[in-house]
Amino acid sequence: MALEVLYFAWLRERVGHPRETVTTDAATVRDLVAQLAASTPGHAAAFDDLATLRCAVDQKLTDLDAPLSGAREVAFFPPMTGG
Amino acid sequence: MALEVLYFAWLRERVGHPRETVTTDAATVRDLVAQLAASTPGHAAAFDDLATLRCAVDQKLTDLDAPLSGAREVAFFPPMTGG
Amino acid sequence: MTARVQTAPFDLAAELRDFGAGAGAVVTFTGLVRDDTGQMAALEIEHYPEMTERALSDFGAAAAQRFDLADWRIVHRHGRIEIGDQIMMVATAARHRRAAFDAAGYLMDWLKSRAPFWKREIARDGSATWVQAKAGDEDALSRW
Amino acid sequence: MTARVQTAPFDLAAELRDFGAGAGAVVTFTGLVRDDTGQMAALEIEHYPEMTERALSDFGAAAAQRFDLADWRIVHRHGRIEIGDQIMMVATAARHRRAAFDAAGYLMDWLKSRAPFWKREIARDGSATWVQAKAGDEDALSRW
Repeated sequence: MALEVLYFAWLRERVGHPRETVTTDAATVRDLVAQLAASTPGHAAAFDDLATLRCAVDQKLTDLDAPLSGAREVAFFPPMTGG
Repeated sequence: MALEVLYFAWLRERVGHPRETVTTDAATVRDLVAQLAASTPGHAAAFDDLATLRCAVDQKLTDLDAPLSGAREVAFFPPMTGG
Repeated sequence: MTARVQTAPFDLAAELRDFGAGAGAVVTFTGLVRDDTGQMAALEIEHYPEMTERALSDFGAAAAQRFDLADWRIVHRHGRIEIGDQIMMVATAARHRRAAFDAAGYLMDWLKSRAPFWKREIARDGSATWVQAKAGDEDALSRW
Repeated sequence: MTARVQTAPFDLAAELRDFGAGAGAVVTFTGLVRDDTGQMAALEIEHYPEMTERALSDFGAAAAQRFDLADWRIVHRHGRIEIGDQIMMVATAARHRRAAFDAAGYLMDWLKSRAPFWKREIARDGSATWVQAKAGDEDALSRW
């Protein structure tokens, strides 16, 4: 399937661009992370600490074990600092 | 000694006036209340429930056991309802 | 760092102009006249003029010290106040949100049962009823 | 009952006009850019445009139900914000003060660590540092 993958804050800086279309068979967010981390050194740096990685699937906050079936957009970012 | 005695809210209404000068030998607020309650039926009605009576001596909140030596002004009122 | 008692309405925006410079968090509380029964015409507030402003100032200063406030303000009206109008306001400014929230809550809990104000509800038929203190207000104060 | 995300400054007084009609208690929180180091030029806030406003709206609605709010409003800025300027505001209106305070605190704790904003401090020399999330912000959320 084709997924829109978005990056924010220092993940975006490490990856080098804010979004990309990714073709993947990943079943979960965690599988997608593994695929992305293996793709470029920038991606590897962006995903080097899964403990601080946050994600949203189709604009809902979720976790690495979330399934991707039917998903269209996955976003990755560091812990949020709003307010 | 001569004390200025002030009344607020429904204590003022029951007593019938907002302030009066009282000559007293009362040692504590409680003694003063006993003297005042005996003075008129209005005062008696104002002081009929000591549990809800609040008082200030020289504009500081205190309780019925506060001493009156050196005091110039004593105020009586129901529980406050600010805010 | 001011406390005022007045009959005139106040303007929250004007009160907050230049309030809490350098702080990261500002919390305000505004109390409004609410008509729960549909029978009320207005609220009337009596206070103890010789005592009120100083008591408010002293307590604001105590809260400033306890919560390390950058700024605080208390404005409380007395006299007749119409339905929907503002009764009083508290504003607190601190570096972080928790202190600003806690200080505002503390000041409000104190004002409810320790500041020398007495409220009376004036009904449309002209009758007046003193507002009873709530037991919960004493409980609220014991949190601190 | 609105949530807005914008680059423009907001005016707290304008936001509160006609806010919370019929309520007895209005609480506001305003967050300001603080320069702790004396080296900061501004704050820059990035967000997730497709997600932010809806996430804020959903959470405001959840808070309204939980605390029985008469009204609520969230305004959060993004982009570059100068020292001392307002970053965001939350306002809550309820019958009683405890609900208004709790709802504002709840919304703030949520915004700090669940709303898709990321802050970056821009120093006077042009260097930029992403603000780290605080462990305390997660703890604050677990109160609710």
